[in-house]
Amino acid sequence: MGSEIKNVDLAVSIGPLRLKNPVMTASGTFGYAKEFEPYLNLHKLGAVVVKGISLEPRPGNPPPRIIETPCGMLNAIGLENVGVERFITEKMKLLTGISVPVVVNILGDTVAEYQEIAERLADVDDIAAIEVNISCPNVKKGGVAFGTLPELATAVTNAVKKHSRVPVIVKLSPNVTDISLIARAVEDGGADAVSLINTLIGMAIDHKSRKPVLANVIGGLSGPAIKPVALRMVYQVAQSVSVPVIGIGGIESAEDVLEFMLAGATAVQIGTANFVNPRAAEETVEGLAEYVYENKLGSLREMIGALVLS
Amino acid sequence: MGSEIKNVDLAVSIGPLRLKNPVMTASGTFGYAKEFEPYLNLHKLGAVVVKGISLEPRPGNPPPRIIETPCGMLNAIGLENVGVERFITEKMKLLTGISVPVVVNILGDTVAEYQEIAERLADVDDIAAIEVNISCPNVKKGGVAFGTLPELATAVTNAVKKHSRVPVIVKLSPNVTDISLIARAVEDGGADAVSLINTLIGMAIDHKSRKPVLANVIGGLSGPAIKPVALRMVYQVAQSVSVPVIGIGGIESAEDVLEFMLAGATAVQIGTANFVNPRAAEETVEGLAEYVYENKLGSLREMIGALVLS
Amino acid sequence: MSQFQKKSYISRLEYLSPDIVRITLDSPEIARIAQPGQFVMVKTGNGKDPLLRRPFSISQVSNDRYFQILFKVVGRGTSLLAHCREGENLSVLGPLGSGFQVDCTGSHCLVGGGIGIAPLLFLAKQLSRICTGNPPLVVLGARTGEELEPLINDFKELGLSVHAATDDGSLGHHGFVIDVLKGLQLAADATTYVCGPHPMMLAVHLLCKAKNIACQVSMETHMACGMGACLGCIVPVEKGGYAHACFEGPVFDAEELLWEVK
Amino acid sequence: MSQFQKKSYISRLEYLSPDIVRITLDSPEIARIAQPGQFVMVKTGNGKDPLLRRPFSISQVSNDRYFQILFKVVGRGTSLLAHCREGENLSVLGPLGSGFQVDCTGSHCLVGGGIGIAPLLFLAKQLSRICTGNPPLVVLGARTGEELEPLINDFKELGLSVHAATDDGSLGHHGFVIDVLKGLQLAADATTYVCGPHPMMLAVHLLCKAKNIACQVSMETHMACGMGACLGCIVPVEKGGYAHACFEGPVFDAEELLWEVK
Ligand SMILES: Cc1cc2nc3c(=O)[nH]c(=O)nc-3n(C[C@H](O)[C@H](O)[C@H](O)COP(=O)(O)OP(=O)(O)OC[C@H]3O[C@@H](n4cnc5c(N)ncnc54)[C@H](O)[C@@H]3O)c2cc1C
Ligand SMILES: Cc1cc2nc3c(=O)[nH]c(=O)nc-3n(C[C@H](O)[C@H](O)[C@H](O)COP(=O)(O)OP(=O)(O)OC[C@H]3O[C@@H](n4cnc5c(N)ncnc54)[C@H](O)[C@@H]3O)c2cc1C
Ligand SMILES: Cc1cc2nc3c(=O)[nH]c(=O)nc-3n(C[C@H](O)[C@H](O)[C@H](O)COP(=O)(O)O)c2cc1C
Ligand SMILES: Cc1cc2nc3c(=O)[nH]c(=O)nc-3n(C[C@H](O)[C@H](O)[C@H](O)COP(=O)(O)O)c2cc1C
Ligand code: FES
Ligand code: FES
Repeated sequence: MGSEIKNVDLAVSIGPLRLKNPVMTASGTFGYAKEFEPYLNLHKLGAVVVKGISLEPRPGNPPPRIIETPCGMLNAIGLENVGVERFITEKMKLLTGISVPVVVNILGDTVAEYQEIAERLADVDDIAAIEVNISCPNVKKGGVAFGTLPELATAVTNAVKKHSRVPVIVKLSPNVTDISLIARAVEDGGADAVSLINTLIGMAIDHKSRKPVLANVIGGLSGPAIKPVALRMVYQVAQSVSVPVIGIGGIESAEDVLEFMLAGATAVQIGTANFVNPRAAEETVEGLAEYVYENKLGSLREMIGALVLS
Repeated sequence: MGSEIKNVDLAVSIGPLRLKNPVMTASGTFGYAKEFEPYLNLHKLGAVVVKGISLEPRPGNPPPRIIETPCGMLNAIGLENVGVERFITEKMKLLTGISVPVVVNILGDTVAEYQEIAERLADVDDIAAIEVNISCPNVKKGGVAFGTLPELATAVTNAVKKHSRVPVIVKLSPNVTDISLIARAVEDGGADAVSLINTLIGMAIDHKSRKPVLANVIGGLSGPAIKPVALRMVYQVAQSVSVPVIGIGGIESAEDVLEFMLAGATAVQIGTANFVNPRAAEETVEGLAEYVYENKLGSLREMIGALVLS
Repeated sequence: MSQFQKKSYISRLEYLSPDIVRITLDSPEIARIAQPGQFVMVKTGNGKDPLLRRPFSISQVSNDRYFQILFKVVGRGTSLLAHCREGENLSVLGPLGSGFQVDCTGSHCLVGGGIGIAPLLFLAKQLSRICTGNPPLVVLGARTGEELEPLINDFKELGLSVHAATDDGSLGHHGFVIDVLKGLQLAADATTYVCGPHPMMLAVHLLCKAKNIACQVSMETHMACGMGACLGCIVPVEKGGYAHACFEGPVFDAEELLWEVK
Repeated sequence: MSQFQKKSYISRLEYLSPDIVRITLDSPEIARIAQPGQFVMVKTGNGKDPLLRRPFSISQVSNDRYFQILFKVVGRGTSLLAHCREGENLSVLGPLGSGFQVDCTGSHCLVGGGIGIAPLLFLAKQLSRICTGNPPLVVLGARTGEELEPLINDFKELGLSVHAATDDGSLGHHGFVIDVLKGLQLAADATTYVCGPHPMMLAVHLLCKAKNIACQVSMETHMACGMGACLGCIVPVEKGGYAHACFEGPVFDAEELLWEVK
């Protein structure tokens, strides 16, 4: 990249959090970031979001946990994670000093659990923001209810927000009739931003064995297949709330990011694409820089919500 | 095909309606069936479902109406159709004598409109069943409300059922939090069967022009991309209602049909695949016959709901 | 109507320029019945992505056995197609649509822009074969000579003299096809057959309308099925509502279309 | 850890049988640091479908520059890969995972079934090169001789004598690898290295356990990323919970795994 391209303005703000560019990585698809050091410069990214953390460690679901589907994949990882204590003592240490904002994704079975995790994390330095997963479709107790009922969504947001020193992003489930309703509910609860979408609930069956492919029977659909649904929901939500919207779902390239920004996203997260191309996030940042340079934009922010309706 | 294969038992029953095999074609993807005569033997199919009919003719949406997406497509046809009168006088004539059960898909803006169409069709011979579209995501007035609110879904079903002499299939929208709830609501309304899924609401944006690709801004997502979601919903609904379930969504082959049947579908509809391979429906029937023959099944019906949970 | 869905053998694949490819398919069923202006739907890959077939005009038939498509690489489908190899099979649906309406009693003027020139070669051949009158006027344009030259050659081989125009002036007239057309003497009994970018077709239509000359245009729309099943391929028509390009077209009488809306 | 994501040049593509293919890739970065038992993640097509990379063991390296994968066509990904051509590039991620743990002080027994034989060739070469003791015992099986023969040849070229077994008796012992293994004298200091179908690995593990012999197995699981990001590739472990095959394996000490659950 020439130095002119390097100097283009890609910065965006998620509430009080300023990111040098809008490209984040999605929870559960980027490990604890360290895994990607052989492939890309972490500090080139806007932010990284780590695997969802619960109060207690979780072993996750039995295998098989993943299966490919047309232009997508189903996962039923079951929120395997080390729990908030080991996250703080072991994983945060690795994350400190990687010179990229770290967003911690959290999940719980009860409002009290969400709150407790938030409290524990409030003492920890170097956390840029908390992302609250109220939408995980994989674990029966993992939050389906929170993400589908406005009252519960407000309550969880409220509990986390009250006990956090950093911006709180609430991550919405697409498996609802009206996602704008939930978005407004979490905005009411004090969310500094919303991110969407989490995975669509899906299923795969092996007709030979006559069994569900996933041990968990159902799983979460991600990847390019869901991009049209994600784009529509981001567009709807961006028109319904005034907090920043973070677009997620099938994003693989700078062009995809531009589409989500036009639909109203301030930032984006790259998920499944990291598996296929571990350099995807960095290459996307480069592509955005080129776009801004070639189109002589003052700033990439000009694209946010700039959809032209004729 | 050898004659043994020809003689295998593929028959299924949708309430009082007996089909020689479970392979139907999906509304809006098979024209008025005549279009496919150069490519396949219509009488080999289980049934054909015609393009959705409204009370008055509808011109449909302006172009562009379709766009390809990863492993799928978005459409915003806008329910273009000739209206129930011309359907009866012109199109039904073409359909009479094609020796395959004809299912007429209907839609309306109000309960009264659905009822009126049902009344008009009640006088028409050679209609095997009516499929009620309560879920079209393309037209603002086209039924989104019916398919997402249990009370309305019950009401529409009721109105159509009361004025029909033939079985009534209600076609469900996937754009809801709990599709089982709606399925039970239409069962309460007297539906003889449910079919699902209609398209997922999606959107595409052209980053170059900065415009939505579809003139209608949003459209319905169909094709292999949505199959995992469809399969999951069929599985859920089959466990929630006692009427037969017709599976729809991304079906292209006999293997796909087997998966939907294992999940609990009694029959299926092939949609987008007809565009790619106009022989898809017939080839699927052949594939099912081979499966039954090779696996020495007494009847294909043995597959319905035969999912093995370990 | 006879239509076929055929695995067609690629007997030749030629790069006429870095991004213009000509594929010759061995497909007697299609070659025998195809008419100029008709098209085929081609599956560009084996997988589910790209999912849909792509429409291409039939640009030539020969020996009741072969037909050709001529296309420009513009996206994923055409790029996959350009990477096929001779000896492989393509899944082809066709011939589809209604083509150009030819009446030998009048004179003829073919106007093509860019890759829109493809169907006109088949038409030119047909006209030369069945109409005994004057050879058709041929006006072809493109952005550059590099792009235009390979598209023109076949017309020249037919013995037709071609009026060329390029945006950059590197071949023929420096400017648009419409400028060339304005300078030509069109007979009152002429029919103009046009295929190319939308603005070009509109300009030709307006010129013909002013001169009261018949004008047939071949419309490109997004097509999912090519055979009347999806209702995706509409063009607005003058009398209100829409016509379906895949079965009511792709060739339309320009007067029937509503040009203002796009 | 050093890992590379490389466009690797296909310098050779060979069909060892109608459905077994060997691809030789020109990739010094990977060839130089690869260890037996490690694998690569390969993108099998250019499009979004199939979406994910596919894992393949490194079956051989040569001249610090080339490495080979050896695979069986079982689905869409492998079928696409089998249709690549020499001179094309593949996108390859690797070398990944932790391979076989070799200790030259003991003796060695390689047990492979079907395409699971692939990583054992690399291991056999390594053992021949770095360990001066007795050559390893090699026991290889497959369903038929047609399948087994091409997989065995390279071992023979190394000068190793191979104990063969086939389900249909068309080559070597008529029956399972485990039967052959039971008839062999395994030294108390031996390590068994096993790769093949799950039931075979279990049988070998149980035999080794009974004889108190070390046993390393290479586990196949569904992998989305191959590099620790998705947590999809788990195998249940004896001490409770799961291990991740892509970074804690794919080679495990058989005793650490929970074999009952699958
Ligand atoms: C009846 C008909 C005949 C045609 N004949 C020819 C021909 O002879 N030679 C030729 O080169 N092309 C022809 N086309 C256009 C050709 O179908 C498109 O170029 C092709 O579908 C693009 O496929 P792709 O996957 O490469 O592009 P995509 O990746 O799908 O899209 C690339 C770009 O092309 C645009 N595009 C895609 N499909 C169409 C379409 N159907 N119409 C207009 N724009 C489109 C997209 O919006 C996008 O901007 C014809 C189209 C029609 C409808
Ligand atoms: C670490 C590792 C090393 C491997 N090394 C080799 C090797 O050297 N040679 C070789 O031929 N194969 C190897 N495999 C297996 C290989 O990855 C699969 O055969 C391949 O991914 C199948 O891809 P496909 O698209 O052709 O099949 P698909 O169309 O995806 O599936 C076809 C069938 O294969 C099964 N399958 C798909 N992926 C896997 C998987 N990862 N593990 C087990 N079953 C699977 C599916 O369930 C299905 O039944 C290895 C797997 C792993 C995890
Ligand atoms: C393997 C896998 C694990 C995931 N784990 C989490 C998680 O722990 N918490 C969460 O909020 N989302 C999780 N997600 C959802 C992603 O963060 C993202 O919302 C979704 O995959 C859609 O984006 P994509 O299409 O780019 O993958 C996971 C997704 C995948 C594929
Ligand atoms: C172009 C198009 C038009 C459609 N029109 C209708 C319609 O008129 N009525 C209806 O109930 N469903 C309609 N559908 C939805 C299909 O019947 C089907 O439910 C959906 O496409 C999912 O199946 P598929 O993935 O096999 O296409 C339409 C779908 C497409 C792609
Ligand atoms: S392309 Fe489907 S109806 Fe014309
Ligand atoms: S394959 Fe993704 S973590 Fe192992």
